[in-house]
Amino acid sequence: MSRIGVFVCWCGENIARTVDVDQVAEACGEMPGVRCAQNYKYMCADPGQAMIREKIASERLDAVVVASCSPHMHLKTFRRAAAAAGLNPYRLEMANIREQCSWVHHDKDRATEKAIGIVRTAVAKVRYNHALSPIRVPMTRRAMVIGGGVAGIQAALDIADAGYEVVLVEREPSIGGKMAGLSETFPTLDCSQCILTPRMVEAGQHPRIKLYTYSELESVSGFVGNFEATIRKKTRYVDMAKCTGCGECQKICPLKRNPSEFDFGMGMRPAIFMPFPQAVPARPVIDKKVCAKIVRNGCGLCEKKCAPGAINFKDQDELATERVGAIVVATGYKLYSIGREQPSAKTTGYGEYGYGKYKDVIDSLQFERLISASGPTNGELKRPSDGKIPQSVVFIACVGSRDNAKGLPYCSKICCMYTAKHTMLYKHKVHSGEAHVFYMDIRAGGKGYDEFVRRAIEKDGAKYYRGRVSKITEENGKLIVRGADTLAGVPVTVETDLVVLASAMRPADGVERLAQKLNIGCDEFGFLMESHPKLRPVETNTAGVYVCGACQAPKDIPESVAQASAAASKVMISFSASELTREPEIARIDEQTCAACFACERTCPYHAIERVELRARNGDLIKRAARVNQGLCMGCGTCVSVCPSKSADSEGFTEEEVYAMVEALA
Amino acid sequence: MNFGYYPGCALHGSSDDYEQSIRACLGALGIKLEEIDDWICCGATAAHSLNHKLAIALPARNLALAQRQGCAEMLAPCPMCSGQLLRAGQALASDAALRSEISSIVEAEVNDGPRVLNIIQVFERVGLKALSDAVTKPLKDLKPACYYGCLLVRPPAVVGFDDAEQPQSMEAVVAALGAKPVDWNYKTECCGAGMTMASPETVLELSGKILANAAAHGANCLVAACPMCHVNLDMKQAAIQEYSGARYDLPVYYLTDVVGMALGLSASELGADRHFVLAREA
Amino acid sequence: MSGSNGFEPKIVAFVCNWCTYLGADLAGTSRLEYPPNVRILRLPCTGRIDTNLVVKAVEGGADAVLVSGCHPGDCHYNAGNYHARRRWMLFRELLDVLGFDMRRIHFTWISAAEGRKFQHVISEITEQTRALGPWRAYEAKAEIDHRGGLVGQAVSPATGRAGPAPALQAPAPLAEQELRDLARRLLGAGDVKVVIGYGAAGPVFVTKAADVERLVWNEGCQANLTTYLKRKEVRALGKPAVVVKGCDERSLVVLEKESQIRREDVRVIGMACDGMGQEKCAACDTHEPRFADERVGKAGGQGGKPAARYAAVEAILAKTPEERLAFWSAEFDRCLKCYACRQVCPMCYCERCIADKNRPQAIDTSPHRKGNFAWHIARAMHLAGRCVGCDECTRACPAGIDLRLLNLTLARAAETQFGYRAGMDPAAEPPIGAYSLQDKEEFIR
Amino acid sequence: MAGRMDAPPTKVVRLVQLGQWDAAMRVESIWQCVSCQTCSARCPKLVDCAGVMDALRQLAFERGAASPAGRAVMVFQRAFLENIRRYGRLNEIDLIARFKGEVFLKSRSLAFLFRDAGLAGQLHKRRKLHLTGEKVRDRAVVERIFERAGAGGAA
Repeated sequence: MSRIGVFVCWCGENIARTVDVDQVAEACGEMPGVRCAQNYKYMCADPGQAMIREKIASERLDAVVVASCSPHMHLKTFRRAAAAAGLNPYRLEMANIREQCSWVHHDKDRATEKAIGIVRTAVAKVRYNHALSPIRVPMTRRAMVIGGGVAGIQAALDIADAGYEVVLVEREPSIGGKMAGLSETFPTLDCSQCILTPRMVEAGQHPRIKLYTYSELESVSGFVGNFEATIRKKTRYVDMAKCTGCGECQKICPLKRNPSEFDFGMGMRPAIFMPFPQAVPARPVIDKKVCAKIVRNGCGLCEKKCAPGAINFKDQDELATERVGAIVVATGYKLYSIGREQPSAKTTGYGEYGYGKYKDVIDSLQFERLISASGPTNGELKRPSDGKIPQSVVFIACVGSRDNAKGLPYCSKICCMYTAKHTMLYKHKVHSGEAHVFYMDIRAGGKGYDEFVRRAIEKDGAKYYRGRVSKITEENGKLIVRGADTLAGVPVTVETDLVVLASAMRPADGVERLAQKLNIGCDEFGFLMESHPKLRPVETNTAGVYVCGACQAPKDIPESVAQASAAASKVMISFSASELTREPEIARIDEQTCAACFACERTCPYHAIERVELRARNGDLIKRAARVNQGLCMGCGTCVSVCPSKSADSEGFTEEEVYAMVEALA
Repeated sequence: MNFGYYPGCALHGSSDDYEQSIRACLGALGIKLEEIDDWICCGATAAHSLNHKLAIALPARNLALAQRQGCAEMLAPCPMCSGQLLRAGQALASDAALRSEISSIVEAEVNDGPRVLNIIQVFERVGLKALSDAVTKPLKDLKPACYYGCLLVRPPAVVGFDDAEQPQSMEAVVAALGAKPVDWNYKTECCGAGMTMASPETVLELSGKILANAAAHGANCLVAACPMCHVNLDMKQAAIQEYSGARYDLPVYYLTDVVGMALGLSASELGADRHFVLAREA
Repeated sequence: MSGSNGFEPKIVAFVCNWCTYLGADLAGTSRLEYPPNVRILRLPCTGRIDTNLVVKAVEGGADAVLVSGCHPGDCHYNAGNYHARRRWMLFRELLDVLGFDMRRIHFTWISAAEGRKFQHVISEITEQTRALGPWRAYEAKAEIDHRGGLVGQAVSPATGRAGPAPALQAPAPLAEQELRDLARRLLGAGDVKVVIGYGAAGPVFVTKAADVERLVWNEGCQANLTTYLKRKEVRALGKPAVVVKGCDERSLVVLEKESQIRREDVRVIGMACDGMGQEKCAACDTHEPRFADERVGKAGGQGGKPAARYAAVEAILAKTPEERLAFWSAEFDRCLKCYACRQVCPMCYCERCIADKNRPQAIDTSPHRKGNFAWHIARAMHLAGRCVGCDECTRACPAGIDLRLLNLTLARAAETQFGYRAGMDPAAEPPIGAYSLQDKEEFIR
Repeated sequence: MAGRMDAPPTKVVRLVQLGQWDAAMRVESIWQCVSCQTCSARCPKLVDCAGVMDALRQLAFERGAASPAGRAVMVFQRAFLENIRRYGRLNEIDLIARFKGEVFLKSRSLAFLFRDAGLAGQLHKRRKLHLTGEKVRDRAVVERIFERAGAGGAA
């Protein structure tokens, strides 16, 4: 027989005004299993809690019901009190007779009757409550950051500065991401490289950051606190340890005219190359698609020239494993590829703009390189076709964004701002030049943002037309841009030298595959899904995996950095103890009765169900069954509902407890 | 190779030079055309702007007739007609109720009608390699501006043919003949088309721009695949020149004319001698 | 505030911890008054609220039941409410066919901010239920069944239906010989250790090539033999070959999906079949086996009329709810709880059935009306989106309960709501365990 | 085309969005639209502008709100359909005669009547002038199609 103590709270007058607390306590005393029933003015106050502690000891209570307010208010308080008296805290239940009784009824008799009923269900339940202890999951206090752009660098540095080791994985030969290639940044126009390069160097030299560049995540197993990541180090043909980064190989390489990925084809690089001079690590890589030695066993000049003997044509992909406790995804974005294959539409999209046909129609990242002081033209704005300085530039916003017909329905968020920046940078370089902007709406929410756009228009004299461009043609070396000025209600034709398309932002290539490996979701456009848009913006549905930067949604540098620090702090919170303590009110599965239909596995929102094989001591398979991964389960109990044999059950709300409550209503 | 054939009114009217050209050219390639028996007008823009049901019923009747005749693929050289046929076909395919209503209106069962092809698609069926092999007189000196106009590529959802903004399929055909198509800017601009009667100035202006751009890009002729475009660019060329004061004298060929010439047919066999602007030397 | 007859309805509300429970708390902190007739039971998530609980509440005398959780997109556990919504969609159709008073079963989404909505919902449900009077779900008079027969009248074991079985076309004798030859070859070559097939009187398990003459193929081959694959005794015999018709074969698809069999561990002998004169044969569209390793015979090709597939469900739905409840009361009153339906079902393979679980006892095991309803509801729900319609349960039922109609009800729900038919497409996603944002929720307030 | 228009397509669509049908029907642009479909093909919001123009023309004509130029367009279209109803196929001479005749009766413009007349000779020279026009055999069915589609007695 249970020894349950019931404590009825008056909550001053809040409960006692409408509920006859004496009567409730009296009725409770009669309930089966109840050892003692008391009432008091304020159960949550110190004397009230002391009363509970004292009764647990004196009456040797094995379960407690506190009839007072909502469990969302004070369940933790009372469970702490019970624990202090040596009672397992999960053997304490609350009956909500305030929010759901005394405050919403005025008929004292009926409210009292209802209160007794509420306590009865709680008493019925608590008899079956299991004594639980928090689940401890060992925590590997080491993080992996995927993506070495500004967000990834920020997250890695934050975590490393807090004293934890970080594995930073970057697909390209150098960290730095898109930001490393930008010219100047809005709204302050500070030089992108000047602010990013020191951070890159810091990350590269940090004693607690292990860099994997030119590497990709191959697979991940395990769960929060205990991930094991396999990383593929792609063939570089350069021994990172021996190489000194002197650059002689680049100078001697005869195959110098390969379009530079870093310059988005605006400049050229040799077959052995560092993507840009400030690359971290400052080590080159050989492009195996063009290198004459690799393609047809010719040349080999770099090998001969390299004094430390760092060139290794026998190099191969390597796999490395890293154990980490948390993963931050910061894989960033790419631009909507204008005029090429699109995700959905059958047409190639924006053929009317002649991108890819006219050399002087370029996208925004190409323009960044053209105007960047470290770019292929050393910051002198020369148009791609003939190297002339454009006396007029047309900027077109929303190319691919907000276009249900042949682009993407969402707003890419940053284009309005960088287009304004582009006009300014252009006007600062070519004082006599004309900057024209065609836009749909100007979206410049942010600190100093709208002021920035107004400055481009009012101070630097950029001409803004609200309207779409309908067609671009080329005549005698000029681009003829025909569009609409919907505010004036007239068609506009601009003869110009260069056109810059503000192409939409899309998640980087391969993000869907990565999401699959990490068991996280992405939306229909491939942006990674946060766990809750407001309250859990950097968490994902897989515990221990976090997102930040433009892989989650289009965003600018300040936002990406802020989100990266947020993700880093979430990681650091989870690293604050050597064990992860989790609420024990989660699911469990009786493997003896489990029929291994795995309905739970399909249903679980957290992928917390694993398939296990139960074997006899001699190794024979006895049966297969489902098992709950305690590191992943959040305790929703959805598995219980779909389990036909109810082999699955959820602690805190077990079948016995719940049925006892329902039966207590009768 | 056999195709059903829906000529449409224009090709049996003032643009019968186009029909002559098609029959001669495709005949030389060994393609047989089976004209849809007792076909009726597709309704063109008139039905479209005046009566929606009629705009579906008229083409549907022809689709049904073609189906009755057992043809799987049907050439409709006039883009206006093929657009109407395609539009009606799509409307019927997606709506069973409409299908049965229209079936009873047109007194013929309409199911999956034939696949409607434009003339370029017929050459694609022949194959560019086969076409190029059949050439006896390569058109080395021809620098055509391939002109698609509106309805060959628009609206993309209806015609589903080539890139609506930067089409290349006609260039591929003429290149297979040894000609050197010029890259120009007005290949999908409108010539004024339906305004021939109602607003002639519109035609003179729009068509004038097309001719000017073709000439500026070094074309020595235009190649079209639409009877209405041909009328505006060829028959009206004199009026355009008068209106704009510029001289172009650009012959305007049907695509089948240039293919036919490369196959060794003469201008008179193809009916190209009946155009208004004739090539300067034979 | 009590009604003229003094009746105060008892309302049971199952709510999720994170939205509706907090919504109720907010109603409290805002002092929004509502009738005290409701008892709120807190569960972590609507995903946890099993349909059995609703039945249990009704058994316990609830006059109305409310299930409420987070709005779509707001689930604390991301998707628990979507999974719940799917189950409710199926559950409602079942209760409707059973004749339960659907005016007493309510579903709502109430967020933590909707204290006022909680107040309105509870007030309305209380008023409405008060007007309806007490819910006497289990007190219906058992009446003449809808087939026109009398209660308890013996029904034809062949069809599960009163009256003579439809005329049969005898299967081709050639097929029988072909089947025996095939079995001989398989056993002889040692490809399989046992052939599970039809015998002159019930199933036979042929383990020796010499015994293949025991196999028959005639108009009596109604059973779905795949059910024997789960039996331990049969498993002990070694790798089996099983004789299936196109309809039986569907259960193999489901079993494989639920990882109960591995396809490569079973040799499937598919029999072309023109029908065995059962009711299901009239709407059959699987005369030819589709996935079998070996095929025998060729179907005559007279396809069933799929339109008629759910005619029986539509027929009972044409009755009033009271008539339906009376019908089912009569049906279930005959139930002996012999569990033959469970024993014969290829999909009932749990090692310990929920009916045999006694802590807690979700389903009352004694054969009275409440327990019988609970059992048949649970059985039907467990088969939702899984039952392939072999009708073995109906054939096996000694009391002639029209179990087929329950299964059909949920099969119809799965097909109309989710476009899913169990065992038809191995690649299709079963409706339970999945969800779609487009799932219909017009019944949820 | 938009350059010649009194109101660009955006304005027309805007008027329709606002439900200002009368204003939309009075816009001359709807009669200047050549149905080249470019606007429909390029609209980022999937608005079928050309279809909107079509619908407005029909509406304006039905309600008698068409401008003189608009009426000319519609008269032409109707003459066209009438032509089809009669012959099943286009009879160019008949069409031109009808159209010119009808417009002439209203406008009394001799210039209009004889414009393009010079072309006739040119066409004849190129065997492009067909004075007899084609007819389909089964003209009755065409008549019935028009009837059933609600376009009997010509549109």
